[in-house]
Amino acid sequence: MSIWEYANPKKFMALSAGALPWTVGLTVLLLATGLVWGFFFTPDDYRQGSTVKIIYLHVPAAMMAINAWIMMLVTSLIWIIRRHHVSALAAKAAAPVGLTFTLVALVTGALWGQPMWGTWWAWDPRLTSFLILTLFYLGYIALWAAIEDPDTAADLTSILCLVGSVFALLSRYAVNFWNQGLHQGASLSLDKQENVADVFWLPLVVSIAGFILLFFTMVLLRTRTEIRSRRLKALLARERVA
Amino acid sequence: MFLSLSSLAVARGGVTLLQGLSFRLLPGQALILRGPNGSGKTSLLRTLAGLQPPAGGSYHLPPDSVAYAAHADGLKSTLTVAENLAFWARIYGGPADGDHALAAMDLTPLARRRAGDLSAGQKRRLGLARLLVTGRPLWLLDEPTVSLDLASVALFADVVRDHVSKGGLAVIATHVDLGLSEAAVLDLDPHRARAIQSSGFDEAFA
Amino acid sequence: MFLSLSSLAVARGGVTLLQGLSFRLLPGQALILRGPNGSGKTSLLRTLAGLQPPAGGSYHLPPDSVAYAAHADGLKSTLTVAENLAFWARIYGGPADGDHALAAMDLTPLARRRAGDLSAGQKRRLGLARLLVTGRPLWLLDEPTVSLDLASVALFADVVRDHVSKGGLAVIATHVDLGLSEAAVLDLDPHRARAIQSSGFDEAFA
Amino acid sequence: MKALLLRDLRLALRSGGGFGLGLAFFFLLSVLVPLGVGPEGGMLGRIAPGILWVGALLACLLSLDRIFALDQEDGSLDLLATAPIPLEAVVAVKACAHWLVTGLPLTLIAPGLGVLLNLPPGGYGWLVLSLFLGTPALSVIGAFGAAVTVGLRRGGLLLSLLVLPLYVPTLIFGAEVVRRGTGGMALATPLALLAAISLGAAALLPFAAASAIRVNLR
Amino acid sequence: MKALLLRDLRLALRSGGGFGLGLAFFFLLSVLVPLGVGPEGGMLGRIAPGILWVGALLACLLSLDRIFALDQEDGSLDLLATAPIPLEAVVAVKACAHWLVTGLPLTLIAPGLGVLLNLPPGGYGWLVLSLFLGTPALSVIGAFGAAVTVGLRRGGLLLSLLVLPLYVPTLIFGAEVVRRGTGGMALATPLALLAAISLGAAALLPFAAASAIRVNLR
Amino acid sequence: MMPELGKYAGAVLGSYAATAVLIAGLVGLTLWQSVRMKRALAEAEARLGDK
Ligand code: HEM
Ligand SMILES: Nc1ncnc2c1ncn2[C@@H]1O[C@H](COP(=O)(O)OP(=O)(O)OP(=O)(O)O)[C@@H](O)[C@H]1O
Ligand SMILES: Nc1ncnc2c1ncn2[C@@H]1O[C@H](COP(=O)(O)OP(=O)(O)OP(=O)(O)O)[C@@H](O)[C@H]1O
Ligand SMILES: [Mg+2]
Ligand SMILES: [Mg+2]
Repeated sequence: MSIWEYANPKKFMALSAGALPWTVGLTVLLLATGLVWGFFFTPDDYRQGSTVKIIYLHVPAAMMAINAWIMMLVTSLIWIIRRHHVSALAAKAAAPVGLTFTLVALVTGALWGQPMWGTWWAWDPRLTSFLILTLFYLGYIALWAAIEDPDTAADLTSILCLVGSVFALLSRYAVNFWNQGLHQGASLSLDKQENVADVFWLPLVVSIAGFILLFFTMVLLRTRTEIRSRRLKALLARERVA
Repeated sequence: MFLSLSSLAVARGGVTLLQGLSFRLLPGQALILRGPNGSGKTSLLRTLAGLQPPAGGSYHLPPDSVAYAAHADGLKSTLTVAENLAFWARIYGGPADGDHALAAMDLTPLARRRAGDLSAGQKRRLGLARLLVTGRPLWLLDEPTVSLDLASVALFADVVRDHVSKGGLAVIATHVDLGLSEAAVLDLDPHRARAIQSSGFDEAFA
Repeated sequence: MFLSLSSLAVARGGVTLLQGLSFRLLPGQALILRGPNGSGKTSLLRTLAGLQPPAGGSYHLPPDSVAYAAHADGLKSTLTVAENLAFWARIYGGPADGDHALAAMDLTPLARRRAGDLSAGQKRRLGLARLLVTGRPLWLLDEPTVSLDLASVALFADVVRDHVSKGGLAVIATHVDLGLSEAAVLDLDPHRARAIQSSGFDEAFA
Repeated sequence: MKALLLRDLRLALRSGGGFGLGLAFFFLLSVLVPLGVGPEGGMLGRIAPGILWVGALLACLLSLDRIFALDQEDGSLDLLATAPIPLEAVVAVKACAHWLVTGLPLTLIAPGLGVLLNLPPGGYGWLVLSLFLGTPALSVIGAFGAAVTVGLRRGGLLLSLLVLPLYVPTLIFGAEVVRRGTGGMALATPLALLAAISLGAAALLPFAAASAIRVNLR
Repeated sequence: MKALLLRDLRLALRSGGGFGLGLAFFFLLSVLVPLGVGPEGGMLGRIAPGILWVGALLACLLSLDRIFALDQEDGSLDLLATAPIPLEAVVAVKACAHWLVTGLPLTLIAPGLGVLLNLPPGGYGWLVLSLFLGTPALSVIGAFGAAVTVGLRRGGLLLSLLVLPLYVPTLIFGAEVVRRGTGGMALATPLALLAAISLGAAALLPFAAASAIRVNLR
Repeated sequence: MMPELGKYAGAVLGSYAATAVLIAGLVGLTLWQSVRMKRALAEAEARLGDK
């Protein structure tokens, strides 16, 4: 059985219906463990104080914000090449999830920035590129919303996703370049190189796993909704003419 | 050089409108499409022009053989009549003067008027004059005589007759009688899709 | 309530097109304007609608009595059929439902469709349905049946006949036969301005 | 009248052209300016009042040509002119709809953009107040400009050329209010003048605009 | 092909919408920013490169929707798609026409506006060079955005929303060239990158744009 | 057994609260859309007598 069989909406619905309870359970378990552990049972950092607890939200969200876009890129490519409807719908389903994670990263980052840097917002390259990523997500979602015919929408958003990915990479590079020669750059960059101590590391890994599963679950659920809406559209069109 | 449809189906907005269209049009023949408003004439012509994919079946025509005249005339209101025509002539690789086309549609006195300052019927005549500069054998005409007065309708019928008699083909969607008695008539009513299939996805779902 | 023209002259783009138009239209009467493309039918109707001043002579009609249907339908393609109609109904102070108008022009099944997704003939029907919600006695119609199929033309002729029989007035510019046998016909040809006078400035200059 | 207002609002929401364009533009300008100017917070903060006001003004300007041009192209304007509402009211209603879909949302999101531009803390209240008082003038003046240019060949260009000089006083007083507010200086005069411009424009310009439309339709 | 280019240029000149609007906008922005920001010369000079680049970018953006939307509305795009030139060439030619009527004149008047904004003397050459290398990318990327949104309901808004993020790298490198040039720093890298973006976009995006148009016409 | 957050309590609690709101929003929206779509589809299928 080839992997493409899941591209059949019916197979996908059946399989995802079976998988959902497990992913939901696992998501709740991992998220709860990671966050409770991180929030209640880790010490304060000697430099950052209690704000280090924000890391359990901020880092997983930032990671998933980028990974969601990569997943959309892959599924868009699959749609363009093999024209599997489920693939296009999965890309559509992932976008709001990715946007939410981007916003979480931005908000937690901003809240973190206030005590650490004394400002809500700074034009740090990393922050800036996240702001730009937000714009990409918004554009992608808006394009889906603006087009009535689902196949047209899938085609156009896929093209946008491809072109957008190239430019997102370029922007990331450009933003780094832009702020390099300026005095703030160094003071803003985080001590990423320093090893994070194990006390922080383990719960962080658990909550990263939790965020990954949360993403997975959300995409599954939303894809199912999208498939249903596709089917409903087809039925209504049939009814209109009959 | 011929146009042939084999059980072609046509859809618009995700709904199949026409199905089971089969016919063959040879050089020197004209076909008139008849059907009430909303029956899918425009959609059929757009399919044949290659602007939308068929919902089923297939059609054959030689590449680069179609000149399409849609509901909209594609005129630029800030360009003059002659400029509008010269543009399309060049796009189709023909001579840029288009004088014969202007003369054929009785537009010569208006050649230097801005297209935006024409009356409705004059605009339409200009849109039709474009066909003559394309040099294409197959004309797809969507209600060509809209807004034309009787004299202009006759003029245009002559132009079509002339084109066809020189080995051209024409498919014409219209509600009025053009006086093209030699043209075959295809009534779309029997081909209107009753049981609707939407394309692709729906079947895969089941 | 009547419409009267006394030696009215009509100009467009600074050129007098028609002159010496005199007639009187009473409630219950319809008038059909005939004339080739570019003869000035649209310009005359725009003058009567108050959109442009007469180039000479004068006309009389009661204030706020005109509903004008131009070449363009004034539809918003992002609004639905019902919304488009409801808007005009409210502007003219009528009831917002417009169901009877939709029914009269056979648009009820399309009421929730976006106007942009209609076929050419359906759009035109919607443009005409607007007349019914204005409640105005005098209809000025500029080629109302463009793109309509035969059934719709008959439907519309009925609507006009009904309006006129209820004491309404209608002035209709058209190239096709509407089947309104009771309507008077005014041929514009004898009124076309031969010696072209430009209006206003020119005379003052001489 | 209410019908016209509702229609214009609905059209703006549906087609996005007016509503979103202005907002998106305002937002994007606030992101782009730092990208172009460079990230130094101190400098950004000092130019923030000016940039925000210029952004608001441009966002208004962008959607002006839609006030009448769209209606003119599809024939609605002819029909509106023969309808039983005075053209003055049409202008006023359309200017009002324009403000509701651009000026008002602009005013509401301005503080968020102030954060991006490092607007000093004291400035936020004044920013909102000055935009609230000043943007109605932008819409009304813009509607006048749109009326004068509707149906003209070079409408788009002419519109900006005509309108921008008329916007200058509003811009200067508006930015001045925020700048003084940020610096804690007296600002009663520019504030009063801003309000006066809005009121005066709303009272008088619809008449001028309506007669301009009548001429243009001829 | 040449015919299409000439037609687009002629249309732009006649209707003013594209040609003048962009230029006028660029000019007005450079006049308004000093009015809004306040007259302090030192600061103006420092933000000048960024403002000029942002202005150029917005001026481009403003005229984008005309690239295809006008042709779509009056039916020309359907006819062009059935004409014997490949749609890719249509896109490329239209992007080129757009550049000729916005990017190029923009580049030429930019030094004049630099004076208004107190751009330091060393920057003028770099300003012109960077705009000359960068604006083609703006036109091509914009044509892609216009192709994706042609005929859509929220065309106008969507277009800016889609295109502006794509403009970010061009803006950053462009403004950086001028900033470094003004300061006498090394600027080979951003300059090369700017040129690379323009070349790459011109080579690849017409294909993406043409397929988007085909999808949209369906 | 609330941990001692010190002077950063606002930032930390704010972060957790904001994240909770955003994610709850996403989950809520997803569930709401899912339920609505399920119902609409069931209705349509019932009405159209479709297998
Ligand atoms: C709005 C603001 C912010 C955004 C958008 C943001 C974004 C990001 C991104 C993209 C990552 C990389 C995740 C990965 O790839 O692993 C990250 C990691 C991180 N951020 Fe932020 N950040 C923001 C503010 C802050 C602030 C203010 C701090 C603390 C002072 C901070 C501390 C960290 C840390 C410690 C990491 C983890 C580094 C690691 O992977 O070990 N961030 N952030
Ligand atoms: N985007 C769309 N979504 C749904 N239905 C549509 C869409 N566009 C058109 N239609 C419908 O498709 C049908 C066919 O339209 P088409 O324009 O092909 O008809 P037509 O035969 O050319 O009619 P006319 O004589 O009025 O021009 C119409 O009923 C129309 O309402
Ligand atoms: N702005 C203008 N400048 C010069 N001439 C114009 C202008 N607008 C229209 N005309 C001319 O005025 C004449 C009358 O136009 P009008 O639209 O009134 O004609 P019509 O009788 O309605 O024709 P049709 O049957 O084609 O609709 C036409 O010959 C037209 O070319
Ligand atoms: Mg049709
Ligand atoms: Mg006419």
